[in-house]
Amino acid sequence: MKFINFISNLDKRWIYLILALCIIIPFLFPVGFPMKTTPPVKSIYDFIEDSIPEGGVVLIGADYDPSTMAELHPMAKVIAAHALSNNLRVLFVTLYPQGAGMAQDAIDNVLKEWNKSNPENQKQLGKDITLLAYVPGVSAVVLKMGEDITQTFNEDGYGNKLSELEVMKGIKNYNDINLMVELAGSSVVLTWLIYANGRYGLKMGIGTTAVSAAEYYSYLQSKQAIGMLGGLKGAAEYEHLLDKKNVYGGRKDASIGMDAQSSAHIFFIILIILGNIAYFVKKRKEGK
Amino acid sequence: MFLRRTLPLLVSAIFGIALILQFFVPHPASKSFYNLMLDWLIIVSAFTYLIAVQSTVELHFTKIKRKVEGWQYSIIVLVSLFVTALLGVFGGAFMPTTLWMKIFPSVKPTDTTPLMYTYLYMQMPMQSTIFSLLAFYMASAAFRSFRARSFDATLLLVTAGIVTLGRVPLGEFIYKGLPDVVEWILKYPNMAAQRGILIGVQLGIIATSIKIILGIERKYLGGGK
Amino acid sequence: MAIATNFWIWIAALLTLAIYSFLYKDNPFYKFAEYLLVGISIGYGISVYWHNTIITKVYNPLVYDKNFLVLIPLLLGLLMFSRFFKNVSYLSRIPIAFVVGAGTGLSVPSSFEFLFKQVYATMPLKLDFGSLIIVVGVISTLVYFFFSLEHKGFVGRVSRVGITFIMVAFGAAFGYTIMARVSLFIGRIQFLLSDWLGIIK
Amino acid sequence: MKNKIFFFIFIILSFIITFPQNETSKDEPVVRVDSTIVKEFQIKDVSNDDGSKLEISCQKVLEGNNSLFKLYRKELNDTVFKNVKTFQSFPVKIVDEGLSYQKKYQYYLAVSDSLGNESEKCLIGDFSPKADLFKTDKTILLLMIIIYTMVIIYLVESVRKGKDLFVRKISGLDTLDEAVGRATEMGRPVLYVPGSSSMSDIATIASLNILGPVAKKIAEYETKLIVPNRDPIVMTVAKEVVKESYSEAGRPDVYNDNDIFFLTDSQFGYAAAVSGIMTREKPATNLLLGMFWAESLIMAEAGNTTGAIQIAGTDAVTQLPFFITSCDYTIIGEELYAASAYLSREPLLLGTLKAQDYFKGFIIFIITFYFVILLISWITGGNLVFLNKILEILRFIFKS
Repeated sequence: MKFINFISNLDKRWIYLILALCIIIPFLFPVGFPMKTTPPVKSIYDFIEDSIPEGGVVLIGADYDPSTMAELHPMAKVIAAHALSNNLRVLFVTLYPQGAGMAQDAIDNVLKEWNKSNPENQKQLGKDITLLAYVPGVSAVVLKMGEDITQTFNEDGYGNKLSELEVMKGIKNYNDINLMVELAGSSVVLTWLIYANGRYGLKMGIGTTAVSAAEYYSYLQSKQAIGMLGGLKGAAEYEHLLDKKNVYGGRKDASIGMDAQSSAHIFFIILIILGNIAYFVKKRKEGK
Repeated sequence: MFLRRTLPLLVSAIFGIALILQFFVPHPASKSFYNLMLDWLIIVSAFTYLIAVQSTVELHFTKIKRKVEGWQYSIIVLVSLFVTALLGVFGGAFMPTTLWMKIFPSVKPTDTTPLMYTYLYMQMPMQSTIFSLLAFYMASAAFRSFRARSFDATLLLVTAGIVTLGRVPLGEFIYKGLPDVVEWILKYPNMAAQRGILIGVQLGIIATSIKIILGIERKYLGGGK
Repeated sequence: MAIATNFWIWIAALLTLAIYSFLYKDNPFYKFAEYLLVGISIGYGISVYWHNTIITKVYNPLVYDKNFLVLIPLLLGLLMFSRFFKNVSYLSRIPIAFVVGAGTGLSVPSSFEFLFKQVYATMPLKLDFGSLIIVVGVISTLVYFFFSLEHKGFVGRVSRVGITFIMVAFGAAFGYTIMARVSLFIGRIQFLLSDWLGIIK
Repeated sequence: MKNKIFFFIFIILSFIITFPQNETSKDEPVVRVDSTIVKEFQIKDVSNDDGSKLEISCQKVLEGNNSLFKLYRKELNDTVFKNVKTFQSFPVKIVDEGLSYQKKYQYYLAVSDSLGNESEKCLIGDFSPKADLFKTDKTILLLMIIIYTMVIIYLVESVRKGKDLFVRKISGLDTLDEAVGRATEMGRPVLYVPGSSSMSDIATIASLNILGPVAKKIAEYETKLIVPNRDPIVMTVAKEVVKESYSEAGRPDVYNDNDIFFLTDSQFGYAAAVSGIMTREKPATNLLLGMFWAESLIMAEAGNTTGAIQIAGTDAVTQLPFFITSCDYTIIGEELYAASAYLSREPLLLGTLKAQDYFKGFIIFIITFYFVILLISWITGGNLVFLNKILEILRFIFKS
């Protein structure tokens, strides 16, 4: 009983402290449990690996901001790196100003890491990869891209005319894009599915925060999306798949966090169980 | 009266109906109308961004003027907003502007812009940190308030437990089949309920859209009747 | 690796810690960071919007391409500024009505199609255990949210099944949410331990 | 009435179902040529398009010949032919895009050997693609939009004229009365949080609709009601709603303007401040109704630790799990709108709710019907042609 009283009166800052330790310690002493790849992740990977011919185009939608970057930023980097490794062209697009900064950072990072680990196959901004300018209008932008991408944006995020960029050669609209992977933690995913996929038949994959992952299984079953990366785990699985190819030396942000993720999850389960024990013991005592 | 209410309602009704009908007409004439509308929409919505700026500036301005409790913090908002915008507009967003390079001859076109410094080293860490606080709130709530108080809540917590464990490598280490169990839950029972909810929500959204076009839903026009 | 010497990394780290100080208790450091964030993010928005939208979509087409077709939507958009003047602020309703009206017009057929796709996917070609679960789950969930019948008798039992499905779905979402929140914290710890303190790679 | 509407929908649907059969027999302009190298070399207009596409198809005559085939196109008054596609395997179906419906085109097919010498040309033309005025494959969609619009107009109007439409009782509402009663017994206040969003959210409006009747009950019991706000406009509306309810209950004297106040616009700051109120004032009942984001669990936890009865309701699916596990009763998703329509009886809300219900009923009916037929077909071994036909028709309705 003493114990029950103790835990129900515990200051929450102790819980905060233990949680912090649960996450910091695994970073210092990593274990590295093996992990299985889930089918929704594998299908995006396989599509980029096998179904897109060299020179094909992958469009990455960076519709997230720093608040969810921990989960989505690793996805942007690893998918872009994978596309580059197959000599595909990568276009980043964003419907929000905050996403432009994220995309720009991802491009910067991937290019730097790629060129460091592959000196014989250098990639260039504007030739292999670029960021389309941020244009407001959300659904209107998505629809207009289906008609004419160059006309939608006029310029890339750096102020270069799209019509003069090598990366845009032969790209008119969604018909020339092999796959779009939309990275977002909000309902903007629906905007892309409704307009780009529904109206123009753009092939889509989703990368989303774990919060929304359960919800989006509906679109996988209805085949509106070919696959999905859900949260940090999804990103980690993708990093593992790409790692087997051994072409990209960038930091594996998602994978190194997996031990911490494991220990934190165990901690959460223990918390819920302890809390409920206290609740039931108390309830029984009050009932008597 | 005409400008205040009738015209806006007419505008939304006319363009709404025209664009619904456009969907069903594949003729090139309808297609060019559609393209024109999209161009217009993009340019007009470029100005809607101003509203967000205006309302924030106004809010903090009034706070300072009225000396509301904590008004000093509003000064921080306005100053940082002004400085960042100034740096961004003159220094360039993702590539330094020619003006900036003229003022600072040592800056190369490939250099990081001043705006990106504020983004990468101030906005990014702060915004992501604020949301990471949720991990702590969640832990304390897990301990103090997530209770199996009914059959429904128990079922919810048990599923949650399975998913939480099954989605990390450690869960797989404990029991090899766990990821498949989780995948099954997500793919079938979860998917079915999510879809049921989604169908209801979509019907609601469509109903609201139709009411806007019909002019019987006017809340989006803001205050007053 | 050693502790960072970059000035900016220190700024980032200190701001991060300022926000974490809120966990101990609300304090001026946290408030400072919070309000700073509001200002910076809007300032950033204005800049991106200036270079990527005003310059590329309005200034360049008008000045360099002499595309005067832009003028009509431009004037419509400029009405938005009437918001700054109380006595004519109602003029801004016209561009808003245009954006909302045209936007909903674009969305209605596509949203219906989207809805149909979801219903279509619920009609399986062949009967197996998985599709059985899906059909039962979708129908019973819909029945739970059907408000024209009292939840009694048969309807009551079906809606009971529905709420069971809903609880499983919420449980899955709940589990996933725990994962999401932990990931956000992991992201910050990675920054502090690696970029700032240089303890890990 | 309900039956009438369903009957109406079904009449129209039966029209639709017979529609496609007539359509396929419709004459499509086809140009066709048989030659020595290929047979059935033909050009067809692609239906339901903007007149920019033609479909070219052909079959092989000679077997075992592995030479390359090249398809060329030119405008009628042009002189040069342009290569459209090179192919090797048969039968082929090529969709030639980017054409104009105002021009005429000629095509020819050539066989080329391994050295690239072309021989045996086969010319076809002149043909111009047709620009259609209506997408016949979207007829059902258009009808559905029209029907849905009419049902909404009809129901909203009939509620306006005073017709009473049935909405089932939302079980959370009973608990609401009870919870208010308990606060009176204990002599402690009731806390009402109208969500963390602005008036642009339907959930906020729904919450304010529920606030009215709740405030009336509270006024009758003479209990204290606290309403902290995150949005100044929501606060103004909440004040009006509560004031009105107090006068309706005949107790305008009990109304205290200071109990409905603005806290802060910061997301977590608001949640922290509400938690503070919960621990200080120890309300017996917390009502959290409206739109919530990630901050929901901070408030739900604080209320739970003070031992208050908590009733929550939101349409934010991601926040519902927290409410279900930390509150005594939760109003889930659309139930919130239903509750607000039920209490306010506002024509716009009630009419729309019913219209949605009819469509939901329609979808439930179609899926159930489909499932039953599928079950029968499965039991009988799946060989009954008419059952398969019904299944196909049912799927066709939603195949857009």
